[in-house]
This record gives sequence, C-alpha cells and structure tokens, in this order.
Amino acid sequence: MAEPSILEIQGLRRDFGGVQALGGVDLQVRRGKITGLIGPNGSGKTTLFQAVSGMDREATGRIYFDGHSILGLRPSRIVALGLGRTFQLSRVLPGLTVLENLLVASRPDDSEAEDRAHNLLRQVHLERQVHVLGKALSYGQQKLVEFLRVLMRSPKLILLDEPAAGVNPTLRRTLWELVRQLQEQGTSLMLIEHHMEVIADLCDEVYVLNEGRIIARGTFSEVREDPQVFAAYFGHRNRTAS
Amino acid sequence: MSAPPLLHLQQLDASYGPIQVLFSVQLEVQPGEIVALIGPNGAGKSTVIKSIIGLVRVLRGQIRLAGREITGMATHHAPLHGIGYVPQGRILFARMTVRENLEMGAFLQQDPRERRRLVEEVLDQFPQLAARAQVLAGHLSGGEQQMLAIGRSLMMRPKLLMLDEPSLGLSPKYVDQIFAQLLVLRDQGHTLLMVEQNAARALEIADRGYVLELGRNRFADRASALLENEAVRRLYLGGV
Amino acid sequence: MLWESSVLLQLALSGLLAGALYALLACGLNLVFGVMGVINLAHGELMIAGAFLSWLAYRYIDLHPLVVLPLVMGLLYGFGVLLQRWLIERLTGRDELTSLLVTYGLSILLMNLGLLLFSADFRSVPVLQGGFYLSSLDLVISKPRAVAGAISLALTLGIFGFLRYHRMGKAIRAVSEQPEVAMICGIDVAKVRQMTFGIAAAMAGAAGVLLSILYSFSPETGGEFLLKCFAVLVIGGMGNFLGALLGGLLLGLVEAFVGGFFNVQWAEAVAYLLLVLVLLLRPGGLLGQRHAVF
Amino acid sequence: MRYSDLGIGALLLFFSLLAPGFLNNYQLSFLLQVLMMVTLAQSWNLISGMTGYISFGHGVFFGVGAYTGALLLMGGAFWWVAILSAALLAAALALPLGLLTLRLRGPYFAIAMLGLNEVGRILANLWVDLTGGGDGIALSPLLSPVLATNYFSMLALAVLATLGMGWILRSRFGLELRAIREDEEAAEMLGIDTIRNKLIAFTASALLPGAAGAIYAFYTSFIDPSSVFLPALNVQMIVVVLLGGRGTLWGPVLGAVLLMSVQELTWAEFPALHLALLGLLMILLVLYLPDGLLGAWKRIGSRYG
Amino acid sequence: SSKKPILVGASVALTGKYSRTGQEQLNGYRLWVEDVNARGGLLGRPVQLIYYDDESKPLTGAKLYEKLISGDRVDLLLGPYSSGVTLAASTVAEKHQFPMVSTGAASSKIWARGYKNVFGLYTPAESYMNQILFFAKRKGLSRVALIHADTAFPRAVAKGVKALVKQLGMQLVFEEEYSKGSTDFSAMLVKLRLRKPEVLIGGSYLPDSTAFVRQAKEYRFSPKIMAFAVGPGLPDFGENLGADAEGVMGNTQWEASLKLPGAQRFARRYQQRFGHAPGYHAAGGYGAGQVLEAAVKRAGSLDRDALRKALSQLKITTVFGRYAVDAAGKQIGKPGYTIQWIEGKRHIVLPRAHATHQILYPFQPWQNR
Ligand SMILES: Nc1ncnc2c1ncn2[C@@H]1O[C@H](COP(=O)(O)OP(=O)(O)OP(=O)(O)O)[C@@H](O)[C@H]1O
Ligand SMILES: Nc1ncnc2c1ncn2[C@@H]1O[C@H](COP(=O)(O)OP(=O)(O)OP(=O)(O)O)[C@@H](O)[C@H]1O
Ligand SMILES: [Mg+2]
Ligand SMILES: [Mg+2]
Repeated sequence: MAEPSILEIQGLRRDFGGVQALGGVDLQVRRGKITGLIGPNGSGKTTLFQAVSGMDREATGRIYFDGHSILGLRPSRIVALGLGRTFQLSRVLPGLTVLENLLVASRPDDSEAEDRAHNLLRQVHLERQVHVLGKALSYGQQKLVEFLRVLMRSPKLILLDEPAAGVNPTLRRTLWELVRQLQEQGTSLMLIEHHMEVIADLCDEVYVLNEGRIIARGTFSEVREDPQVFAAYFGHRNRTAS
Repeated sequence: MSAPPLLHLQQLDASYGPIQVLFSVQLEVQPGEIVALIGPNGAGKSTVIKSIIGLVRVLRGQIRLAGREITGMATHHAPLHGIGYVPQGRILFARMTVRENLEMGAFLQQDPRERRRLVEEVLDQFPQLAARAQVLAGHLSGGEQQMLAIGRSLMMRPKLLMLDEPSLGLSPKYVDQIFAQLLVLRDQGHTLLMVEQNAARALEIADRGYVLELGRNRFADRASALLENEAVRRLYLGGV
Repeated sequence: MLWESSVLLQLALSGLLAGALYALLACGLNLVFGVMGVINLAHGELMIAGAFLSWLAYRYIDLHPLVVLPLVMGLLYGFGVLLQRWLIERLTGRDELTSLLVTYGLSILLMNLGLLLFSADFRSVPVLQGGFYLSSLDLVISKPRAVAGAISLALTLGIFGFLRYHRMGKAIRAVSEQPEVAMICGIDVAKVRQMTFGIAAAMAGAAGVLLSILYSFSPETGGEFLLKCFAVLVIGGMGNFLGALLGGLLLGLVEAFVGGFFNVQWAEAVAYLLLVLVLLLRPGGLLGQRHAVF
Repeated sequence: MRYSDLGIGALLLFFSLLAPGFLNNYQLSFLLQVLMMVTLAQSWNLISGMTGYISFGHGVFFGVGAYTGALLLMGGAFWWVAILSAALLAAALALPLGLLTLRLRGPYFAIAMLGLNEVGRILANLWVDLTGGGDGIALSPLLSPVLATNYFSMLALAVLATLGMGWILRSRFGLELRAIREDEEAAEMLGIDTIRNKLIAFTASALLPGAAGAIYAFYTSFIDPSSVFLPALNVQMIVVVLLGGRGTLWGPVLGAVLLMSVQELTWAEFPALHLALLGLLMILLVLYLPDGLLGAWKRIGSRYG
Repeated sequence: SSKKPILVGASVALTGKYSRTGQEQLNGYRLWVEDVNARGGLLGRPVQLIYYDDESKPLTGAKLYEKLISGDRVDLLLGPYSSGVTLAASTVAEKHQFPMVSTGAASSKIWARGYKNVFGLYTPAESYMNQILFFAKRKGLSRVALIHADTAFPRAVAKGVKALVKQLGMQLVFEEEYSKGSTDFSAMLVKLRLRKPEVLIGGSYLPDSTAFVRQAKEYRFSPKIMAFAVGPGLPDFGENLGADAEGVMGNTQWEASLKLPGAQRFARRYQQRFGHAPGYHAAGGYGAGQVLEAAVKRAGSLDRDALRKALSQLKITTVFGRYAVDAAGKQIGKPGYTIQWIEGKRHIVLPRAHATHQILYPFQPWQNR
C-alpha cells in the first residue's frame, strides 16, 4: 500500500483562552485498523475529535484525511470525503423520530436506507422505538442511535467518542461486535474509551494523551506498562483486561 | 423490624406525558445501606429516581421517606426532606465557581456564615476540590466535576443520597476514586441509592441490588447474591 | 466648527445620558434572556406602560414622576410576575421559537390596548424643564437628561450588584444555567423565574418613567426602543449584563455623534447598522460570550 | 403529494378559477388578499416553519417586490415581466442577505430580521429619486392590470407556493431542513450541507413575497414606504401559519382563510380592536394549539379514530 | 322607495398616528350629516354616513375605498385624513371614475397626477409658511433654518419654504429631514445652535413640534421666529407646553373666530355635541359635507359625471371658508392663516385683516423668561 495511514495529524494545537487543550499532537490512524485514544478526563481527546471532524475550525497544525488536507473544512465536506463521528454527549435530533434520525444521515441516493436502518435498530433492540421521537429516549438509547447513525453512510473512517458510556454491559458487547464487523469490512476506526477491556480487546494500536500531549503509543500491553501512563491514567488500582 | 425503611416505593407507576414508563415498581432502602439499581438502557432507572425527586409525574403508587409519604413532592423541597441527588452526566453550574456551586447546594440555608461553614466542611471532605475552590466549575476535569456534583448534593447533609451513574465517562483512576468515596460516605452515615451501568462494580460495593427491566422489577436480592446469579450475570452484567 | 471641543463634549454628554436609558432597558431584556432563554419582544411595551403610569399620575393626581418611580416599579414587578406565571412559565420546555411568538403576540396586544385606551397621541410629562448652563465650557446640560441618566445608571448598577453578590441573585444565575439542578438544590425555580421577570419588568417600568420626562411617547414608541435594545444586547453580547450596560452607553454616543455630524435620520438607522455589523463581525457580541454572565 | 391532498387542491382550485364569474369586485379583492396571505404564509412556513430560523422580516421582500413591480410597470414593462422581475430581485437580494444573516444562530437571526423591515422602510424613504420617498408611488389606473388579472396572478402564485411546499414536505430536502431545525451542528456532522440548504430555503422563500408584492402594488395602484414595509404583514403571515399548523401543507391555507375572514368581520364591527385581537389570538394559539388547527384536528381524530 | 338613504362613504383615521385629527374630521362629517337630514336630506332622501377605520395607513385606506365603492356601493365619497392616505385613496376613486371631496389633505402632489376626480378644500401645504416668511423679510431677517418630517405633507411644506426663501433672497442656513415620530432632537439642536438661524421653520406635526420646543428650551435655542406647520394649531400644543408655547407660531386652515357664514354657530353646536371646541380639521369635515351638498344640488342627481362637473365649477363659501378649485381640482380659493400662542391662547396674527392680536416679535430668549 502506498499510503498506510488514512488519517495523519501533525502538530495539532488548540488553546481555549490560555488553557492549552492540545499542545502539538502527532498521530496516525492506519487503514483498516482500530486505533484507541485514551487519557485522563480533560486530556484533550474530545478536542482532537472536534478538530478532525471540522466542528472546531480554530485548531492549528495539519490534518490529512485520505490524502486531503481537511483542517478548516466544514463538517459536511469532511463527511462527504468519508468520515463519520459520534458525540460524547449524544446529539440525537430531538424532534425527529429514531428512523428519521437514521434516514437523514444516509446518502441521498441510497435506495436501501430504510431497510438498513431497520436492520441496525433490530441489532441493538431498538426496533420498538422506531417511531419514537429522539427526545423521548433514555440516555443509553440515545447513545445507541447516535452510533447507528454514523453507520448509515458507511464511512471510511469512524471516530467514536465513548460510544458505550452509559450503555448497559450486554448491549455493549453487541456494540463491540458491530465495531469488529466494521473493521472486517475494511472500515478504519478511532475509539475513545475508558473501559480498558475493550481497548485491550479491540485496538490494534493505542495512543495515550495527557494534558494535550501524546505520552505513549503502541499496543495496549506496551502502553499499559509505561509508568507515566500508569500514574496519569490508571491510578492505584489497575483493573485492566479481565 | 419496627423502623420503617428510609425509602419505600410501593406499586409505583410513572409516565412521561401519555407514555407510561414504570409499572408497579417496588423498592426499599434501609438506613445506612448502599442500594444499586441496574438494568438495560431504557429500563426506567433514571425515571425511578426522577419520580422520587418529583421530576416525573407519578400516576399511581406511593413513595415514603422514613414512613412519611412524599409522592409527587415539589422538586425544590427535596433538600428539606433530606434527599440529595446527583444527576446523570455530572451537571454543574459551569459558569459559577466551585465555591459558588457548593453554596447553591446549601441554598436553603439563609445564614451566610452557616453557609460558609458548610462549604468548608465539604471542601475538607474533598481535598482535591479545596485546591480549586475559585475555579469555574466548567474548567474542572471530569473526575473533579463528578466530585463537585456529589459535594454539592452533600451540602444539606442529606439522609438519602441518590446518584445516577456516578462513573459515567470517567477514566479508570477517577472511577476508583468515586467508588472509594461512596464507601466513605456510607461509613459517615449516609444512605445511598445508586444507578449504574458499571453494574458489576456497583454491586461490589452495594449491600443490596435491584434489577429493572422494561419498567418492571425483575430481580431483587443482596448484592453478592445478584453477582452470583447466572441469569443476572448473563443478561445484565455482560458476563458469559 | 463641529470639531470644537465644546461641541464634541456636548454631543458626548447628551449621548451618554441618553445611552444610560438604553442600558437600563436593555439590561432588563437581557436578564430575562439570560435566565429563561426568552427574548421578550413585549419589553418595549412594558416600558411604555411605565411611561403612561407616570403620565396618568402627573396628569390626574399631580404627582412628580420621580415620586411615582418606585410605585411604578412595584406595579410592573407585580405585572411581570403575573406574566411569567400565566404565560411564559407555560412555555418551559418548548422551543425558542415559541416564546418569541408569544411575546410578539403580547407586544401587539399591549400596544393596541394602549392605543385603544390612550389613542396614538404623543404625551409627555413636562417636569424638570430647561437645562443647566456651564458658561466656562459653553455647555448646556438638559435637566431631564441629567436626572434620567443618573437614575438609570444607578438602577442598573444596583441590580448588577444584586445579581453578583446576593444569595437570590446567585440563585437567578443558577437557574439560568441548570434549572433542574437548581431545583434539586432547593431553589423554587418557578418563583425565581417570576422574580426575574418581575425585576426585568420593573426595570422597563423605571425606564418608562424616565422616558416620560425625557421625550414624548405614544403606545407605539415601545417597538422603536426595543429594536435599539437589541442592538445594545448584540453589541454587548446577549446574556452579558455588563455588556448591555456598556452597549447602551455606546449606542447613545454613536447616535449622538451620527446625529451631530451627519443627520438625525441616519442616527435612527445607525442602531440597526451597528447591530448588523457586530452580528457579522463578532456573532458573539463585542464582549463575546454567549451565555449568561452577570 | 398524497391523493387526498391532490383532491383537496383540485377542488379549491376549481372554485377559485370560477370565482370571478360570480363575485363582485370587493369580494374578489377579498379573495385576492386571502390568496396573498396563503402565498406569504407558505413562504414563511418554508424558512421558519421548516428550518426554525424565525424570520420577523419577511415583509421586506414583499416591499422590495412591490417597489420593483410598480417601478417597472411605470417604466413600461409588461405586467408579468414586472412580477417575474420582482420575484427574482427579491430572491437576488435574499441571497447575499442570507449569506450574511443565516450564519447567526437562534435568536440572533430573529433579531437581525426584526430590524430589516425598518431598514427597508428607511431606505425607501431616503432614496427619493427612485421611490419618491414618503410620497409613495401612485400607478396610473390606466397602466395597472385589471382586478381579474391580478386575481389570477395571485391565484397562480398561491398554487405554486402550495405545490412547492407539498413537494418539499415529502422530500429529503424537507427532512434535511427539519434536521437543521433540531440541531444544526449535528446535522452538519451527518453530512448535510447546512449552509447550502438554508440558503436555498431562504432564497426560495423570498421569491414568493417578491412576486406577491408586485401583484399587490398593481392591485392597490398606490404604495409608500410605510404601507409595504409593514410590520403588521409579518405578524399576519406568522399568525396564519400558527393558526393552521406549522410545517404542514394545508395549515397556511386554512389559516389564511380563517384569519382574513375573522379580520374582515372584526374590522367592520370593532375597528380599533382587531389588531389587539390578533395579538391575543397569537398568544392563545401558541399556548393552547401548539400545532395549529390541523394538528388539533389530527389529535382529536387519532383519539376517537 | 325614493326614501332609500343616500350613502356617503369615507375612511377615517380612528386609530394610528392620525387618530386625533382623524376623529375631529369624522365629527365634522357627522355633524354635517345630522344637519343635512334636519334640513330634509339630499334630493329628498336621507343621508347616511358609512365609514371605516383606515388605521392612518394609506394601503388600508385604499382597500377601504375599494370596499366602499364596490362592496357597499356608496353614492358619494368624502376623503380620508392626511395627504398620505388621500394619495392612496384617490387612486382608487380615480380608477372607478368616482368624484371625491377631499379635506384633511394639503399636499399639492395629490393634484399633480392628472386625476379628474379629487376636489380639495385645504389651502395647499406649499403656501403654509408664506405669510411668516414675508413677515420675516419685512423685519430684515435672512438666516432661515428648515426642519421637517419625511412624509408627503411636511415635504410639501418644505418645498414651498425653500422656493420662497430663494425668491425672497433669504439664506437657508440649515435644512434637515427627520423620520416621522422622532422625538429626540438633541443632536439637531447642537447643530442649530452653531448655525444661529434667525427663523426656524418646522414642517412638523404635533408630537415632533412639541418635543422640539421642549428640547429647544433645554438647549437654550431661541431664534427670533419659531414656527411649525401643524402642531401649534392644536389645543394640545399649549396644554403640553404650558408657558413654553408662548410666542411659537403656526398655521391654521380655520379658526372659530373667523368671520365666516355659520362658523360661530358651527363652533357652538360642535362644542355642545362633542364636549370640546372644534379645531380646523372638524370644520374642514363639515365644510366638505357642505361642498358635497352644494354639488349634488347643482347636479340635481347622483350621476358621477354631473357631480364631477358641478364640483369643478362650484364656487361657494362654507363654514370652513371659500371653495374654488382649478382644473385639477386643487384648492385655489382659500387663504391660509398664521397663528401664534400668546398668553396661553391661540390668536390669528396674520393676515392683518383677520388678526385677533398684535403679533409678538421677537421670540423671547429662554434665559430671559
Ligand atoms: N469550549 C471550551 N472552552 C474552554 N475550554 C474547553 C472547551 N472545550 C474543552 N475545554 C478544555 O479543554 C480541555 C480538554 O477537554 P476535552 O473535552 O478534550 O477532554 P477529554 O479528554 O475529552 O475529557 P473526557 O474524558 O472527560 O471527555 C479541558 O481542560 C477542557 O476544560
Ligand atoms: N422525556 C421523555 N419523554 C418520553 N419518554 C421518555 C423520556 N425520557 C425517557 N423516556 C422513556 O422512558 C423509558 C425509561 O427511560 P429512563 O431514562 O428511565 O431509562 P434508564 O433506565 O435510565 O436508561 P439509561 O440506562 O439508558 O439511562 C425509556 O424507554 C425512554 O424511551
Ligand atoms: Mg471527551
Ligand atoms: Mg438513565
């Protein structure tokens, strides 16, 4: 392969009025792989997603997605290039039904969108909620809809921001199953997650972010041995892969 | 047992507008206990807590606090009844300082000196917050935010503290801290009712647990028994 | 000859004094927006209600507007509380659009009731006539302007202090951020909202009384002032209390200078121009903050 | 469009086409005004009902259309050329205006539009050479098309507006507009080109009032700044949509017929009261009939059906 | 069956910015209808007035004349109040070739459009300020400042002033237009103080002229002559300003003190009937009725062509004054009058022949009062 990484970030910086949320981050997401992004709360993970997805256009540095420089592009342009993301706090469209939420996220020319939507909803046991308004969903249900919505366009790269937070353990397994299927179909993924079992299980490579800087990179077993990572992230009681 | 339970839900039905969500839910919390409430998404766990606190309309049934009926109370009376609540998703007054957030927790305390004293007490309890007392709440890290939300709910020294997913979105280090803090609170004499998707860990520190599904009671037992229960493990704890 | 310092000073002074009134009015509008997310399009009519009360008191019981001021503020406080309880409270949880529409309806209703009761005639309360003359600077200070400006400023700053330091003021801020959590803290959110709307209405009423000694007014005057208030809010940043104060003074100044150097017709349009300019260049307002800051 | 919608539409159209045959001039002018309201309301429905961007200044396009139409007619243009140009000019104005204002979220947009009417009025007043300023423009009765012509032009416009709305409501474009209304950032993140969509909706929604303004100018033969840049017109179009039902097809039609009839009656009976009543109506509607008469009808229908 | 009433239609400003003057005009119409019917009606039929509120808006006015003509099928038309509404309404009348007697409108523009069906009563606005300017010239004044609102009538006044100032060789040192409804003149006054005009002329209505005088006092602006088009002619002007009205000049179309046939009697009856003294708008309303009455009598029928002919040839004197129109229907028979507030009362001061008081000159500077 001529170009191994689908996402290439170089020297990404972002300040919020003096607070440096990202202090020059370099990062690659390899094609067809699942890349984990972990780090303590407030370390800048979501901020990085905001910049990559075009929601925040005030970051500086370089971001290449699938060969295009995308820093400064509007989200819809970036989505058109094949990127999809979820939000940490779900942004389900409150006045649209669950089905409409999925349909509006599909490609305009997708004639099978409706079937796909029903299929996906069945997999996470939301088939009874098809015609329920987004605002009438529980916290976890919203997170699930948010996740399914990204799949409607079959993007090349998906950024997932704690997709399983607030989702119950059983469904969480289904969700990870879906993620693995996506990978098998050739989709690249980047995942923010605080559950270490998942990171250990799914991720081919892991980046650890702390105070806006990458402090470690490697496979999960490599980074978890790193004393710096241990101090910043895991704390006194290490409950990792079970 | 002569003393009534601290919290007692009897045959509780509740709804959002025309849509009924809870069906005859039963639940008891004894003084000094930690009780965990678990179940799949959309089971109605948050709704149970919201109906206790008066944020959701109760259709039928009763809610008793130390024997006294409080069904359908006005939410802002919760501190008067000795109920503290930590909502799902660490919701703070982001543009007020840590100290002001805590002060709001003791809004009902009219005497400013007494209010200040309460703030100091809670800050003693959470040394991490003490260092950042003048910082805007919105600028705290996730774990600190959750601490602040809990601290705020403790300002009026509630008998009953209800927490909706305290570990949501927290990094492992903070999750450990929070769960440790909950045990400390129990030892200080607070009674805790906790909703968690981190169900296994919740049951580890809880005395008893309830499993809710589709708005109905499914299981209720000692926490350790639930952890052992095959069906519970498979269906709700994500085990095999 | 327009550049003479006495002329500049003259324009600046009358601009600032007029601006203080905008600030008072805008701060009330801002308070309601900051706390409830409601843009009260009837705020101008509340002001006119204050002006007419002042006029009635002067005309029929011969009371001086400055004596009537606290009374009018009290009455409008009560009216504001009722409006909140009967109207705005019912809209909580509905989208922004809804409250815009309801207050728009309210504004039309109040204005036309005003027209029915008082006709479209312009009134004024001719007290505090004339001006002080400072011969050393060759400066005249209109008496009504000086008094109205000073009172506006004092009221605005007083309310700012209340929000900043008083327990109830802090409760208002808490409600503005997270009403549900405020409830859990024991704050009676409905009451606090009523109080907020009441305060805002009282501020509008006070502005009305001051307006009555400054200019002539009719039931239709409210709308024009409201538009200026929006310019003020946008300049200062919606929800930003201090911003509104500064924005008000700034608008007064700009109007005076545009009127002085160009033409009063343009001075009337300048508020809107300023509004559009700020919106385009700094959509968050000059002091740039989207959310309630007190 | 569904068959029932087509049926209703055809029926309405049939009667409207025959109307000039059996109505006197005054009744026909009344109908013309109803059709105008339908047109304006559909246009407001498109931008504000669908995307949630509340336009309090849509009347400005009406004003621009009225002046364009009147001036062109005086300059010797065919009446239909004048109408077409008025629509196009209004849209051409909406495009840059939308580019500027549609970046503003929520209340900011509403505020920016609220003042627009006033700016239109002031400009028309100041630009004396073109508009005659406060004196207004009187079209010679000889130049203006006759009432029936104006009536049919307005009818065509109302039909066009309703057909367009019917299409949009069922199209993906409509769904995307609603997504924008719900959460614009999230919609953008779902790949919806929000800027383009808003601009299209805004520009398209300016065409209708532009044309309507021109026809209205022909019909009254006299315009001046304060009568075509009329705040009350904005109120009326909003009330019509609310009365009928936001984001629905027949809501604006129903609303226009009802409101104009009520106004016509109250006007004669309580001359000073009717605007106050309009305000009250607006409040009551939002409080008690949040989704308009059509919505209430559907709710009752589903309860007993 | 010939007892079927004759319908006279009009729109009046009952609400909106002209409601005050509109109401007076309507009262004038109503008093005339009562009198006509007391005299046995027109052509042996009773007269009935049909009117609607035009909200002071031209477009509404136009709509209402359409309603009156096509809907109510009235037999005769009276005009609305204000030049703006009349400009709009007359277009409808013209479209239907329906003659209309117009009062309450003074802008010459109305009669410059080649219409054949509008017949005016008011002295045209362009000549309102002529007497005052001639007087100023006689006193050797030359620096004139002109301010005016931006609607049809004030603009017409301004046009007349500018032409005459030029013709008399005086100097226009300041001119500024303001939006109707403006009440803050502080910036304008700062400029006026610098220009030091001797004569200030305002093309103004009541609210703006009142506000201007108040603020002129605050800013100590005192030219030798201060005159406004409409405001000082109304009792409210004195009421609102009290002693500060002293010396302000203005125009009137009519005063009860004028020696016109029936004027005193009209003023008395009006006072009884409506509880206040009539202003010139009321007298104009009554006079318009009289003109219509005379025209119908002369035409002998309600035929529109006959009426039009009668109206253009008619020359009579009503309680309002002389009526005679040129070929376009514009009033040419009636002079204007200059008034001044003196000791809390309105007095006619010019022309001399009708004066009820010696003119007060110059305007007392504020600081000397
Ligand atoms: N809009 C903003 N304004 C000011 N500061 C911000 C803003 N967004 C983020 N920050 C700050 O930037 C830092 C990084 O935040 P970010 O949300 O990226 O953290 P995170 O790694 O996603 O944390 P978590 O695991 O809790 O979600 C934090 O200190 C946060 O307070
Ligand atoms: N505002 C609302 N309006 C209507 N229905 C709602 C609303 N909020 C929740 N529901 C419904 O009530 C049910 C229970 O919701 P609840 O929030 O109590 O679930 P939960 O058990 O807390 O789930 P989670 O673990 O996802 O937070 C869900 O099926 C949801 O669809
Ligand atoms: Mg994050
Ligand atoms: Mg929940």
